[in-house]
Amino acid sequence: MKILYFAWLRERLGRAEEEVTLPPGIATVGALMGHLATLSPAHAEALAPGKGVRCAVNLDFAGPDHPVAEGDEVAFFPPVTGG
Amino acid sequence: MKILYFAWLRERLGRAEEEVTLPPGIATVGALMGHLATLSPAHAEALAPGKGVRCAVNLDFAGPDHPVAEGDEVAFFPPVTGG
Amino acid sequence: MPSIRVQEAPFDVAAEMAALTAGRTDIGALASFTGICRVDDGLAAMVLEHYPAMTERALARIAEQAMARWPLTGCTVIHRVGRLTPGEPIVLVLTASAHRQAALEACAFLMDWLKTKAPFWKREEPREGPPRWVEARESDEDAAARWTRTAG
Amino acid sequence: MPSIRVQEAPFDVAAEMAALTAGRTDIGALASFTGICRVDDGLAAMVLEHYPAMTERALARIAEQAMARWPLTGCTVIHRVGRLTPGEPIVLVLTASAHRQAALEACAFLMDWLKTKAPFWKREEPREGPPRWVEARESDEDAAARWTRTAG
Repeated sequence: MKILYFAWLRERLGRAEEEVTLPPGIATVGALMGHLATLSPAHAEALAPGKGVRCAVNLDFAGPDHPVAEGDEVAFFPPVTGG
Repeated sequence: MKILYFAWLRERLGRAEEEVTLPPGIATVGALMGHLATLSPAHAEALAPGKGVRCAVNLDFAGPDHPVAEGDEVAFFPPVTGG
Repeated sequence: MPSIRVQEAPFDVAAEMAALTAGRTDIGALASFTGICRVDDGLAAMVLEHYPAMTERALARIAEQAMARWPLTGCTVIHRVGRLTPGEPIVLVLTASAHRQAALEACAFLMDWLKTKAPFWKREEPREGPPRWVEARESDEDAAARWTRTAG
Repeated sequence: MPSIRVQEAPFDVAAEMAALTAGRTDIGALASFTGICRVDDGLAAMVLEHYPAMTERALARIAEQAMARWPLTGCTVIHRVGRLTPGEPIVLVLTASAHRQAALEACAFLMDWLKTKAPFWKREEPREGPPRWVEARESDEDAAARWTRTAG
């Protein structure tokens, strides 16, 4: 599964994207964030609850209960600040 | 006293302005309208209550109780429709 | 500070925007409204009459109200008079501010008040039949009234 | 029907207005909003990052919402990305309608939703010190939420 990072998440993790194999039992955005947080201390810090990180699954905003599956494009980023 | 008319009032009365001598006792916009209505049948019709005629005294909108005096510029017109 | 004009000539929106923002570094938001003569029911032309001595004074007061109610860096109001054909712009309102809500709200306010508190009258000339004076709409009064109900 | 663009290049407001109204005879109201990079606290530049695959899709959805909620004849949304210096325009929203309230409300709606529902992120580069990511403002969330509370 391709994971994308934007803005300060990209900077803190030192990467714009990474390939992650979805472990069994990980089926929602929230569970995926929990899994990603185990990958490195930088992940744990960037994806910690309270950081206000947002998610999009297949190019649509998605809340923590949104399903994720192998083959999805999942992006994590801070609250948007355009306009 | 100079009286100005605009839009359909001007057309119905066949004049853009006229000089009127303020009779004694006429001291408000409402009283002035009543007086003007006596000048001709066209005045009576154009200035009749219910026509929604508006007034400005010395270039500011003025309600029926607004004072008028010799030397004022008084204008009557329909509700505005610019913009 | 507001720029107020009543004119027969067309206006240049881009030039007016440039003039309003020129030399300023504190503008984050620029809102505009252009009113256009619409082709309704076989309209051939629209004639805009006004009360010359009063018009700029009324527009200036409305603009001052907007400047007092919102933190604008400036605003521009241009209203055309005379004979206009369908598709021609009638009125332009520009508002500039540090923040978008002030600019957008003030722009709506200026149009609502201009529609009800500035001495202009429209006469429509249909392609057939006699000209007719446009009647004031109650919805314009309602729109204007909302700015007196709110703290603004 | 909406015209949506994400680009590094500047935009030409007058040309966009002309394109939106060209060949139409049913437009009585044209509203615009231009967001401009403000000179705050020694800002040298602003860098706008986005999520390219998602951005136009998100903007198109927001514009479709506006078209569904108000009787617009059309709308234009242009958002710039990349490095912008103070005074440069960042975003343009245009809305056209027969009536002014639809154009003005839809313009405000588009900006409020764009601020909260389109994947852009601003990084400020101060004249001195390290760059910093702009933080989302609660007031933007509040502004966006008002459109879900009203029948609109």
